[in-house]
Amino acid sequence: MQHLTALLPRVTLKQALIVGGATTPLLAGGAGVLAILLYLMAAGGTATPAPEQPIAFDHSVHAGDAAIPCEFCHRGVGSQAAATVPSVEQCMFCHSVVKTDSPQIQLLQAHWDTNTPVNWARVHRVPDHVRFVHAPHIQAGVACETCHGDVASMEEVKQVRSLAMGDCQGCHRENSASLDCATCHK
Amino acid sequence: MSSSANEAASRASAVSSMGQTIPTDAEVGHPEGVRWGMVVDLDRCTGCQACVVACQAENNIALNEEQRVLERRAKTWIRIERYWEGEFPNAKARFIPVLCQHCGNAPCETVCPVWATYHNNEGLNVQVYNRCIGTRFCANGCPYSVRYFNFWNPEWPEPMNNQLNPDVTVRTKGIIEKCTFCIQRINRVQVTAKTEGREIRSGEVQPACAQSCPTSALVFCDLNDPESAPAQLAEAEAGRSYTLLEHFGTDPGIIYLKKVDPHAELEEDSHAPVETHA
Amino acid sequence: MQEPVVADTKTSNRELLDFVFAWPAWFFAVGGALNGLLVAAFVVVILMLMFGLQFLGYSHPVYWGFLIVNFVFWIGVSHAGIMVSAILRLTQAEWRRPVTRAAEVLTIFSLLTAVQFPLIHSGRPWRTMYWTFPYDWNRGAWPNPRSPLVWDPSAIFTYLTSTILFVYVALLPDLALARDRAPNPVSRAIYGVLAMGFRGTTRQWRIQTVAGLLLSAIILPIFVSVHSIVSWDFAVTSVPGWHNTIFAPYFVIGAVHSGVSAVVTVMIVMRYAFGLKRFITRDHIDSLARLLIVVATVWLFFFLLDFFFGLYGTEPAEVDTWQRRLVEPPWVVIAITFIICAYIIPVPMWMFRAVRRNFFWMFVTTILVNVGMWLERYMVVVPALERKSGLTFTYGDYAPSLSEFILVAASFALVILGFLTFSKLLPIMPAADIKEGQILADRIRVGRANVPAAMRE
Amino acid sequence: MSGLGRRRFLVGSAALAGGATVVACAAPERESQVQSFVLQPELSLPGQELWFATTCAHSSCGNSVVVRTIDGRAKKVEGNPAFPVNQGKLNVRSQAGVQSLYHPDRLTVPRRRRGLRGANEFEDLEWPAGLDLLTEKMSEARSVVVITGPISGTRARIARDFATAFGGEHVVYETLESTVWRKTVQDGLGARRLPYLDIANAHSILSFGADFLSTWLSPTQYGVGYGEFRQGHGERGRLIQVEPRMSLTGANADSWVYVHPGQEGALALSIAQVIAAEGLAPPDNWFNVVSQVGGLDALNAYAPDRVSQRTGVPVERIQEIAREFASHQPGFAIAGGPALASTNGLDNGLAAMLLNHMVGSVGQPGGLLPNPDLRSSVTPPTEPTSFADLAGRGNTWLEGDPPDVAIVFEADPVYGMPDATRFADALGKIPFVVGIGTIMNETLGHADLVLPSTHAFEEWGDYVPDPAPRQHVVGLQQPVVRPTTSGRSFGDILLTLWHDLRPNLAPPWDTMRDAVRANAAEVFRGGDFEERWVELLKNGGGWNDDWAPEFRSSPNWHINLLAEPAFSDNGVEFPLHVIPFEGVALGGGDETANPWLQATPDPISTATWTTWVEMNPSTAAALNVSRGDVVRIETAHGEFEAGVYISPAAAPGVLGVPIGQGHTFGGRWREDRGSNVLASLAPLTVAGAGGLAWAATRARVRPTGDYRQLPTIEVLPNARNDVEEVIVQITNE
Repeated sequence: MQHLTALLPRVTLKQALIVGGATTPLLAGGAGVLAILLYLMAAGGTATPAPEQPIAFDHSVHAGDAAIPCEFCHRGVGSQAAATVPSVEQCMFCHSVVKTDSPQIQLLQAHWDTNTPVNWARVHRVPDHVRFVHAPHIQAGVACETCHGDVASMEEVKQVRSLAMGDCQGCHRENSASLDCATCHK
Repeated sequence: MSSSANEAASRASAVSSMGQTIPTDAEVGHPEGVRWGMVVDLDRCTGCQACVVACQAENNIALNEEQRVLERRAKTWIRIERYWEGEFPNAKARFIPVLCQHCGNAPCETVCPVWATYHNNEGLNVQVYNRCIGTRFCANGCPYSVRYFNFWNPEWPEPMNNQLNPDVTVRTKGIIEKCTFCIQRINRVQVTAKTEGREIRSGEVQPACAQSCPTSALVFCDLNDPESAPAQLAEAEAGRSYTLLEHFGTDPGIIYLKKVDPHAELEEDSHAPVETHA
Repeated sequence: MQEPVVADTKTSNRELLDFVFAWPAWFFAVGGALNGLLVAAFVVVILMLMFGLQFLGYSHPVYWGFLIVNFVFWIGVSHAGIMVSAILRLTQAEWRRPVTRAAEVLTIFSLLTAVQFPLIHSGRPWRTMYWTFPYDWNRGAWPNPRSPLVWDPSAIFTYLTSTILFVYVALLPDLALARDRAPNPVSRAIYGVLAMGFRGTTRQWRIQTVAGLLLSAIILPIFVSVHSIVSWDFAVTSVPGWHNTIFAPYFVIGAVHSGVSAVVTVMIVMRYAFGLKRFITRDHIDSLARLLIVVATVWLFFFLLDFFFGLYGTEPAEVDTWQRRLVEPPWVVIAITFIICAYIIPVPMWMFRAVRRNFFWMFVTTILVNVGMWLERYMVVVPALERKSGLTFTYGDYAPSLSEFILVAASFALVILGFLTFSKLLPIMPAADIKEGQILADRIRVGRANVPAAMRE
Repeated sequence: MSGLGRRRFLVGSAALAGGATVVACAAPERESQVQSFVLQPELSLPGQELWFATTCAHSSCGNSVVVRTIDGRAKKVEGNPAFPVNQGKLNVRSQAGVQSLYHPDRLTVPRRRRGLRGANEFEDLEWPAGLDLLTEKMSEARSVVVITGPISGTRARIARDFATAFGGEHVVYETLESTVWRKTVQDGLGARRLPYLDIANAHSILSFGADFLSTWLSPTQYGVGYGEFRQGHGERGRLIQVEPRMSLTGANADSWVYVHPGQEGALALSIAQVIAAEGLAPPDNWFNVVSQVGGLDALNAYAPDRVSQRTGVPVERIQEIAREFASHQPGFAIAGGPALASTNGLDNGLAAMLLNHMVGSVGQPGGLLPNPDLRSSVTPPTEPTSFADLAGRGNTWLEGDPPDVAIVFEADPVYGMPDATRFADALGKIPFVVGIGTIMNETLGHADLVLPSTHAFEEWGDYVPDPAPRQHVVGLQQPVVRPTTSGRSFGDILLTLWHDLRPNLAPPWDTMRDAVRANAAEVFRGGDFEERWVELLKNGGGWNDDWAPEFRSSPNWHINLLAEPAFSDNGVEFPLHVIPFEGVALGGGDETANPWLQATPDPISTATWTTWVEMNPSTAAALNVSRGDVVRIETAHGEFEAGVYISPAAAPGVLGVPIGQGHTFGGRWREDRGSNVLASLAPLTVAGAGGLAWAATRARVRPTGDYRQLPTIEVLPNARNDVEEVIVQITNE
């Protein structure tokens, strides 16, 4: 070490600048590559802003103010993989009488009248190579809020958890759920 | 062994010629657990290819177009190998379905640098597609050559993509794929059983190949479940059972039952050409 | 021992550094051609990234071929530098001086070339961080330590790092020399930075020498480990013809064989290309050739060991693989070519002093050795995969495609280009080392006695 | 039973609404969208699988299937575990049905011919325009011919009655027809329906060319029995296969016996002679039947030493077969494939039937068991029109008396009839040809109007499996997905026409669904039919379990003991025998458009995607060709090219050629691939039965000098099991 420090006083300012100039792009490039790699590793499930929906459905009104249980509309959640969105028909049970003059409800009415499905923008999704089944999670007593956040207070639903692999695993580990890759990966 | 349960549990090692030195996962990991396996009765197998197409359909296997067959890049997770014996008029064709053997001691698992293939605690040799980086080391290590590499992104011309099974990933280019014992079906049954608060029933899980096999030559089972019919069958037919390429010591999860040929002379010279008289 | 090169300081400075500052026309021609090859390979790699590995000749079940062969080959060649340089430095062989730098640079560039092959050969190179980056986050999925493919990067990158250090330490005085002689401020500044203020004080010389010797000692086990681990890529599997316990030393000695031969080839090329006739002499190639005779013979011994182990094992698949390698066409052609190229032609020729001291014949024989050694790797890797087990139904044949030839050719281009570029930017001959040799060789008269002007410490 | 057995199958109409909505709209961008359907049936949730029992195709194999659908799309076809024919199992072709459903080259809209017939120039039409055109032509027509594949049930009834109503007839075309075996059964057993083969309980099967494990009649049903036959409870059954070309069944036989083409009957009689002479079976069984064919004296002419030369089977071998067969009873003998496709095919079949009588296996467990006659209310499975009849009709048309309109549905006689019959020309004489189908084929290519039909998974129907599994069985077919094209079902098209043009003669049903329902109501009388109907659809059909009929009448022998097979040539100019065969995947060539089937390796040669010719090494050596060489096979009636596959199982002088390739119509995976052996066959018929004697053609082979790598799954030619490392381990216990 001494030998190396002995070299230092000989470095002039000019040399230091040159060294700096020569190495900075190198270091910056390396850091950039590293950053990209890190991003790629972590990517695939970061929290996203709320997407724009074809109909401005307000969860805070339904799940919050009206305190409708989640399962009332998302019927599949307790029994199968997808929580499922309700059919237009189900919306119309209430909205054929409730707030029919609202412009958003009229959008819904239009779908009902023309027999066209509503293409909701998907908020939560896991990649194609992941199998997520709602039913066992509900069975295990995991509350909807655990993963979806406090939807009852959201006007627009957005993803609040990263739902990346590590996120899932952390929860599985805490709850002694299976950590076998094949549990989730298909 | 005191109980037949234990016997069944260790059968896989018993049939392995190196069983003494290589413990099965049943012995080391989960003596009470599940070990999925299959009993293949070669005396029933007719080579009719029903399992091959069933597998293609269930697992979103890419179309094996002619060019791919010519390049030997066709993918068939289960394939019927046909071997000849003798010459006309005493030629005999022997069929054997070869699929991933889900070895208890799998050569492919140790060599994967990224754990894309590993052994799970149900005796399955699992391939995690998204983890795979495509070194193909596992395919080299596999003595059964049942691992297939994706040289292309598979394509299904519209509207053929409608038939794709949503429970199975469509594998992209650059990764290895292989028989999963229809793990999506196993998982589905497991989730169903869990939801209904019960154990999986014996014979409830059926991979596509075994389900379609007209002669029931392929029987899927839990090798550790002494109650399962195939396990009992393998027990009863112990004299006929063998595992493929035993000397590799891979402890396969697939037990083959020998083909019965009443005219076979099992002496040394049984395969000498017989005088023709045509 | 051999006579040291005798030249006065001015001459050696000029001759050793001339090429660094000169721009001969052939440099551009050769560089352009090599770059063309690299561009072709680049196109192939891009296509492979976009459309998968369909352009390669691989098929079921032969999933490794030319690219892995080439990987092993270049890892092998990379062993020469360290072998020659470190051992000779440690043993204070006087004739090493003009040889070391070229050998070390060859090591660096062949290593850099080699490590690219597993990457472009993998199906999804963009995911290889799972493999080479030991990271976890919270997934619980580290790289698999049981896999030799995980040992590989650690061994290779350790080797690469230490080699670069090794070269750099040896390069310091020369960088200082280049700094002092640089024709313009820019290059002077760059060399100045790289020289890290080396001024040639006694202290600096001492540090530099000790560091070089220490690194030589440290690097030897690494060098042995690298090719051992590469051999375990094969030896730990159950593929007949691969799983031989003799593989590690067999691969290492094979690597030395091909590497030292490559060094000789390179030296002869340098001699003419860079005008280093004064520094690379017949003595050098003579010495290396004598070394090669030993190495080649040991290598042959290990090859035969591998062969006999296979036969004595009497495992049918193993014997079949050997039969396929050595008897069945088309492999028999390759087998004969390889054994003739790698041993039967060169070694008896090297027995003759006239050959050993003839640049042309040494050039030819060492090229032949590497042709043979490339084929040897091909013979190790491919036939075994084509006939992997008793499931004869799945036997496959391997036919390399144009893409693979391009990639292999480009790997040679890359090494040569790297070598050229290095020699363009930095002195390829260790000027300081040579001068040291001259100083050590200088004699003065003390009284009647003619004694060395300087004593080794 | 599998897990599937406990799944609840659904009734198509109940759950289709959900699927309908999905299919009605373009598939959503799955990645970014989630669809809210307007109407959601109770049972259907997005992503949830629904199971519908239906039938696999228009084919006669008789399998009932369960189709897994998700979001209104068919995903997977599985065997219907409750159905008595296939018992949850399924063969290659039925499973590939889902791929035919989503075939990218399916016919989507009606098309009208623009160019010459067969020139493949069409223009698209709207349905009303197409129907108008058809109505116009039909209203002018004096006579109509309806040509269909082997259909049954209500669909067949409609076709038949429709043709009658329009002054015509219903012709059933089968590529390799079962007429000869049907005639054999009629004459030899006195049974009107094909017998049930009790394979599961048999101890020995002596099969003369019947490839029952692969393509013959009802392979899945037989496969289920075969599994039990081999390793079920009790004695392991022995299978002896006698044939000139090793079929898949032959490959699985314990004894595979080569016999010269057309000599199966002689061999059977020789076996009968040994049984009689050595007293291997009680004379009570056989004395009467043998008397009917001329008694023991007649049989003695077939003593092994006399027919050994003629059949190519050594004397000892014949005796061995006789002893093995007779000493492992119960057991039965059947004939099919090339044995029945010689000019003396009926005699060969009857000779085999004689063996059944001799060993007493007729009507006994483990032998041939009678199938119940159909209840009068059920339309019988349509028996195929024999080749001779069809060729005769073709001649009539050629000679200037064609019907005015031909309606062709799921039949491809232009492909399957030998060129020598000039059937395409005959069809060309018909002023207006309507083709109905899911995908183009040769016959549709010769049509003036092509109407897309719904796929089997998109339409209503019923069928009666033939041969039945010893029960009354009616399989029901219900739509499992909404039609993906504008196609309409064959039955609906006919009913629409009928009601438009002959309303007074028309049946009371407007649609196929009504017709099927009405038919079911007739068959399954009693109780609450609504409930019954739902039950029937869920089960995939109806059947009864307790039926024990007997063979009713005594056999009616017309066996010509001296019949020698005739061949297309004297064997000098054309020295080799061509034995066409149906592959396990491609069969007669109807399903060749399907890439799964194309890519399914032939079990024997492992070849895919092409036409090859199986050749003995010695034959190949004599021709100086080797594997992959392209040869031209010339017969007196045509020629075609095929790649050589050298097979150790092929007999010298016999060329095995798969049927199914050589199409010029039918989409990307079928067109211009391989060659059609059927086109070059001699138009010989089976005496007494009228079937095409497709194994009676001789040929010569000319190497072309070309080489084309055979697309086989095996990489090295002829991997062997008798090498050092045996893969398929054998035991003889």
